[in-house]
Amino acid sequence: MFSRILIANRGEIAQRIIRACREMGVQTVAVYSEADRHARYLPLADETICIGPADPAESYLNIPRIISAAEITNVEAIHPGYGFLAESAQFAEICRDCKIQFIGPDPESMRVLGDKVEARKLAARAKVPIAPGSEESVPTEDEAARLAAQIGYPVILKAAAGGGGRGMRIAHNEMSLRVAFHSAQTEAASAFKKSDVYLEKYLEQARHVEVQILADRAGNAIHLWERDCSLQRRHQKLIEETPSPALKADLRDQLCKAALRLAKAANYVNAGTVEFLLDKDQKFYFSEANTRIQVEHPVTELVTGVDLVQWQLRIASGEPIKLRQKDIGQNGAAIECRINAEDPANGFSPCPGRIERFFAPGGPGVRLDCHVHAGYEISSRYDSLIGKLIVHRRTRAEAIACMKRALEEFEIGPIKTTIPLYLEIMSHRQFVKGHVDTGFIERTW
Amino acid sequence: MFSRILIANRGEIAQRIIRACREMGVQTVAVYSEADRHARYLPLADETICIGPADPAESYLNIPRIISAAEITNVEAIHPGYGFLAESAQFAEICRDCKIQFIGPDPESMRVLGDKVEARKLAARAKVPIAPGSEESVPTEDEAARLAAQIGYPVILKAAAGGGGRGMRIAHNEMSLRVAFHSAQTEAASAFKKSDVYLEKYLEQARHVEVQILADRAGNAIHLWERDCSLQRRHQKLIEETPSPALKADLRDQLCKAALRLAKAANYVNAGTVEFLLDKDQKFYFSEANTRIQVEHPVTELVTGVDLVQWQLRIASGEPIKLRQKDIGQNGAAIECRINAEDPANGFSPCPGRIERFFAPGGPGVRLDCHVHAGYEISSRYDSLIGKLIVHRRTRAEAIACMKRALEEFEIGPIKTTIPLYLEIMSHRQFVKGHVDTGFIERTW
Amino acid sequence: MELDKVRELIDMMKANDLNELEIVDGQIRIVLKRGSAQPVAQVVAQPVALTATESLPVGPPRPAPAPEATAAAAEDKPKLVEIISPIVGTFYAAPSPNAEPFVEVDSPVEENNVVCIIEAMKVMNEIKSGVAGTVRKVLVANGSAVEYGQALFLVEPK
Amino acid sequence: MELDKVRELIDMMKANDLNELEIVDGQIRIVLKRGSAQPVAQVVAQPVALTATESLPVGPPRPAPAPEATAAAAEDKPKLVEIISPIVGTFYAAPSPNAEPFVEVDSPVEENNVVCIIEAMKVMNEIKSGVAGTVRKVLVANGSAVEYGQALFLVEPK
Repeated sequence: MFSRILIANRGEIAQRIIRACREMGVQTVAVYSEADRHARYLPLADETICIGPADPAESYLNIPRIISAAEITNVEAIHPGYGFLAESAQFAEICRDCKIQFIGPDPESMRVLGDKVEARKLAARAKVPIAPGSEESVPTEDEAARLAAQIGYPVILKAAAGGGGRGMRIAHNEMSLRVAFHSAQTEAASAFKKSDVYLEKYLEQARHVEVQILADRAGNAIHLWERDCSLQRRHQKLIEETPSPALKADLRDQLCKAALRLAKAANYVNAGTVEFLLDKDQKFYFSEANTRIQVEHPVTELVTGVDLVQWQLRIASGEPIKLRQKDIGQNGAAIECRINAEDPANGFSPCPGRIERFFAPGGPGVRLDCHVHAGYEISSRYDSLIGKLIVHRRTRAEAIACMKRALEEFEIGPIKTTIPLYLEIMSHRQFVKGHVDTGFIERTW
Repeated sequence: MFSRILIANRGEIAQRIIRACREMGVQTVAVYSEADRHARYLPLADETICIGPADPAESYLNIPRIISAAEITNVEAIHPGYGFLAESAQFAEICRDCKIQFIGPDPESMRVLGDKVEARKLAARAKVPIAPGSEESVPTEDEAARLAAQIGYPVILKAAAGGGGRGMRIAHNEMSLRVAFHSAQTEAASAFKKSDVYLEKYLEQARHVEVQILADRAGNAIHLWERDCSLQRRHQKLIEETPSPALKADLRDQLCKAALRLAKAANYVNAGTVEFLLDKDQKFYFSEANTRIQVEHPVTELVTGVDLVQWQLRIASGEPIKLRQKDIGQNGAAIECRINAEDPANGFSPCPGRIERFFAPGGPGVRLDCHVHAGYEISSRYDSLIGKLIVHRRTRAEAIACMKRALEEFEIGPIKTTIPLYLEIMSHRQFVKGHVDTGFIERTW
Repeated sequence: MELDKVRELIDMMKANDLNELEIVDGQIRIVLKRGSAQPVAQVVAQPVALTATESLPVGPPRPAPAPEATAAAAEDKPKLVEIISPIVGTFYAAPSPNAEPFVEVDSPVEENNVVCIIEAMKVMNEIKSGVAGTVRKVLVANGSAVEYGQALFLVEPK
Repeated sequence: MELDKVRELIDMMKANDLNELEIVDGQIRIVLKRGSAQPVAQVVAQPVALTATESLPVGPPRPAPAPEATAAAAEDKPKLVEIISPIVGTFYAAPSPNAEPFVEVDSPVEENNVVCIIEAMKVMNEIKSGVAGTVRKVLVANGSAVEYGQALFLVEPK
């Protein structure tokens, strides 16, 4: 095991990694921007180092500064968290060149899975179902129209280098496709510095179901079952749960095995997630792979009892996975609500500002991964995620009841949060029945 | 299930019961004294009612006021929590007379188990080992001396109506016994209004191991394994854990079966605990039975996945226990630290006052049952327990590591708490090895 | 301004859980804010007032908060005291369903007059006024539940 | 107002968890606010100061906090400015192990003079003074790690 690692991230995931390291006896170096100077998780690290001003380009996204911090603090490895540099193959490569272990997969795996067109090809070769669509990125508007006519509308345009919902456009007919093609290219270019887009059949009323996997360098790979992340807004997840209420045992099994096939095909090492769309006819299609720890990893930790972040460190340090597939159970049900500093009543507009009142929920079944507190200043520079409330109970119905009472206990003010929306969702007939899809929140609120 | 119950308690256990009720859809009436008017758990109850001034005799211990509150709010049942009226057979009887369901065992069971001399006799009849000692309460000093000579020193004098360590005296020779006899009688009389004392062989370097049981009116009874509560100070528990590091499988089995035999013999219904002392030769002896939910119940909930408070309500409402003994596992290890507003560096003197700084731990493995917060005023009128920090991990070593980092995250000030002591204990070689007994803390700190 | 005055102000803030205090003297402006929302101060109308019941512990005497929470306003208004409930139970204004209420608005009362009955655990507890004066307001409806410390009547003392 | 009074006020603020305090004496105005502790205020010695490096983003200019945190004190003392590190790396006072340091205490510097080297990712970055004046203090030991925004030298500007 490493004796000392650097955490190239901030907020709740930096805190999460510090917690894992403290429990494992691994020393931590936490980097921070000037905006995060007073974060309460920093004193829990063994060393802290300011790497730049608030602007992420000058701090958390700045590779030279992070590598330099790693060098002067003599760490053996870097954990990138999620977001920022977590899926940058270039960063992973520079770490390798500098003889610093990147806690994640090899840059080669990151590159092939990070390019959505290449990932689709790899999935097809690994006999993982993919939605009908273009084999390569689509060069012209006319080519897009030809393909769409062949596949049938609606179709979705996606950035080849994409992620987080940006560069995506849905078209229901040729006219809207021709318009969407250019705006998708422009958005892709500005968000990912690469304008390539590709085209897929758009699945209506689909669920988002993803599979967590762990793989080591010795060739061991296991899955840790699925997470259902159908509750989204503009392709951004808000609520995640496991087990998925939509899967029967055999379908669950097929899905998990498909994820493992893709991981093997990509020579995948460390923790990763294979995302699928599940259509209303219970057919599933590969959607994308995420080569990092996910925001929603705690629900998997709760039902399996496996600490994913600790295993990321073990695998990166060369330890083989000692967990056997048959010992990975799905005990009970877990739900996560992402607490965002956003106003759901006002188009989810971000609500930066100072938190004056903060009273956290607790008691049986409740886990809170949260780095904010009374007196915390939420910066508009960063993500609006201020914490994750996760519950674990014996059944889905009990988990919903537990989440409801925990949300009712949770008081954050005066800034607005997504808590009131989640309270409505927990009581919504369709959510309670488990009958939701990725368009549910936008249709209903 | 009840539609509405009253909670005849305060603080973290009142909050715990409200949480259970909210998750079950049971309405709650919370009573409070004037000192607790601003408690944050009160708004989570469906109704609140002030029953008197801060003095417990005029509020939480005042049976007419509580019954009257139950009557005007039309509740079907009363949950007594722990402490206050929880073990008052008289209160349980009055509830029965008033046609209000007492959430606990029948007054008859409470009476026989509440009298320590009667409980010893019952244990003996149920073939549960008891330490050598007097069969009845000891009437005179001379009789005590005669018995002690027969049993062999050291001996312990205990109040027949006792609990919480009061009325207990250890004697190593006849002279100290004769002195102790009178002070034990006096203390018993003042604490329990009954001066009867009895005498037992005092077990040196013993561990305190107790078994959680659940029994219903239909005659089903299961155990939920043991809790090791050897870390005590003046017979008051500070840290509890499960599984006990001192038990091998066959001994654990014997202990749990003995507890069930006693429960059956007492016609026990609802949640209860049978306490044993385990001597250095791995022999165990019945110590006492507690006819209520225990402070340390969360460690059992975490390793078994069973919500004990919810089952208390189900059993009291007449539901049979649907859990089967073979499904009650011991998954992983759990530890609880009782966070007391006391100064360990100053003889554990209570530290009432206002909490100015309060930052709670969180993240994986952490459960916090705590009713205080920044701005909370700790009253000197009540127990110094301000919260319980409980962790659950796959192994005892991981649970200790998790507790350590959670304690390090926990900041409460300016009042003193037991947190610094617990941090030392978590790092103490003997605790880490599991080699402790009920005298460990007093010998070491 | 002397530092001692500032120190006194800080002590007042701490003692009363104020987290903001602003005082401007010329033209007078006072702003006081507390952490947990609570009324700041009650202007006490009169130093002594009593409530009592037979064979029941006596509730703490409590002068009624003046209708306007300023010293100036209080001086213009009659000073009222509350008769508060010393127990939890059901409030009855009259000795039996068909009887007249013990007291009504404008009824004169002496300290030992029974003003209502509170039923607790099937026992009818007579509640005495504890103050001599005139009933100005009945605060609780007949048959309703009252908690410990709840105000039952407002009385203008003699 | 004497400095002692200010110092006492600061102590009172710290001791009592005040994070704001305003006192105006003419006509009297007092504002006190309590809350969580945050550094209160720095008295700025001089409005402008610069740090710069070649081919590196320039760190925000930062005047040195005056040694005494009061305006009055600052007037008696030389006004010093900090040269701060615009990057994370290892500080070298001299161009090579055996060479003389670029600057020492009392060295005169011009804006474009190199004052040290900071190594980051095997690259030697020359850090320029950004201010003309006299070095009054070297704050970092040769070979030690520096973080972003760390003060390296104190310079008394011309």
